[in-house]
Amino acid sequence: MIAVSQQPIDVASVLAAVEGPSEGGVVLFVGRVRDHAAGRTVTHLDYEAYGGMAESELNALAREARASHGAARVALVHRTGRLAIGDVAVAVAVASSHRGEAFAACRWLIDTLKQRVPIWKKEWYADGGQWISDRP
Amino acid sequence: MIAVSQQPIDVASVLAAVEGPSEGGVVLFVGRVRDHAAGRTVTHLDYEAYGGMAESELNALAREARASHGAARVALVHRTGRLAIGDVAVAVAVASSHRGEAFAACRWLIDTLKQRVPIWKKEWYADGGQWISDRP
Amino acid sequence: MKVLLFAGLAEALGAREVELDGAPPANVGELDARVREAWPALAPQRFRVAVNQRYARDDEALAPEDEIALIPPVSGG
Amino acid sequence: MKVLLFAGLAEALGAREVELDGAPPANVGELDARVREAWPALAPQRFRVAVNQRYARDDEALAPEDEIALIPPVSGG
Repeated sequence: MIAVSQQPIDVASVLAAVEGPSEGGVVLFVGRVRDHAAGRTVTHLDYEAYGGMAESELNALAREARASHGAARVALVHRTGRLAIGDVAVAVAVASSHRGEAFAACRWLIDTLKQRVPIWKKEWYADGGQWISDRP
Repeated sequence: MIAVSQQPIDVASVLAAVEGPSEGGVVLFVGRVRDHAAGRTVTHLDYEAYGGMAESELNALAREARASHGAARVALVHRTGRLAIGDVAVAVAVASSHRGEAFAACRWLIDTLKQRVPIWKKEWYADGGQWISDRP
Repeated sequence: MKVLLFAGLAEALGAREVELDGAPPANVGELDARVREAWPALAPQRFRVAVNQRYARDDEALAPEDEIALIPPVSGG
Repeated sequence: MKVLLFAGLAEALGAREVELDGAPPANVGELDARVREAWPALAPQRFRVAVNQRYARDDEALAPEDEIALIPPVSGG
């Protein structure tokens, strides 16, 4: 399961997507919308994606995690559109034979996703909004 | 949510137990029963716990994760009794303000649980079973 | 040549895509310079160029049918 | 004094608890020696002693009402 979607993320199905009889360890990262950022109170967020490219970058990340980071199965889902505080913005699941690899691959995936996948976040406060790309 | 229980583990409720408006990063580890171990085909498992002590050790781990490992909220659930291949044996969830802390605290919790919490696993094969404690 | 815009860049120009007039730029570096010149609001912005949905280097050649996008610093997750 | 057993230790003795006859041992180290002597099947086993559901050191004193358990190497997770 590799997707960029406006639909709410169903974390149980992200986990189910990496299930298998041979991989004992599954690590899941869930990123939720926080009520604060950089010292300001956040009311909600907008996420925008360059859809086709974002999905192709997510697929490239999954391939790299399997080829070089010991991941047996990977699921990556990012939500777009307007999100409320507490909503799940991103979910990353990795199944591996050994838990050390599952932790390392999951960490690598979320770190690299944040550096490379064309998705943008606009934070909204009581007095307006700001694209995080534009934050000095 | 800190528990040792014979009931199937509901991973969604383990995740929900660490939800909060201020912690953006949640890391979950799920340990499932594998179909092989140490080169042998496993048919199923039995888990036994020293119930009261296991729960008090899990509570001590959660306190230590919050005090020393940057965890804001922790959920720890271990199942006991007979488990089939693919069943969830253990789930560890950590919410933290920063994802690095969530990954590190979750990893520390599952590693330390495996060293310290009085729970035992008996693997069953086609030709009999063996407590892992007794494996040379 | 059509150029796709996202996030703060789209807001800066009030458009999700713009048309770069004149002959198509020969490569990515020339495209970068031409869009900054054509739209002064883009001049101070940070962005990378994607060609056919992949990050491209400045020396990568462009064809008229390529899908071009300006990618400001990403902030997913 | 009652002693709780788990996993392979319970299977080795065919019981989930045993009664150590005689005066209660003064401390954990003495208890360890006495149970290995009383049940030869335990003699070669690896285990720690828990007192009142906490891991105990050999020099920890015992009271007759303490809950004693033998803890073989754990294998949860």
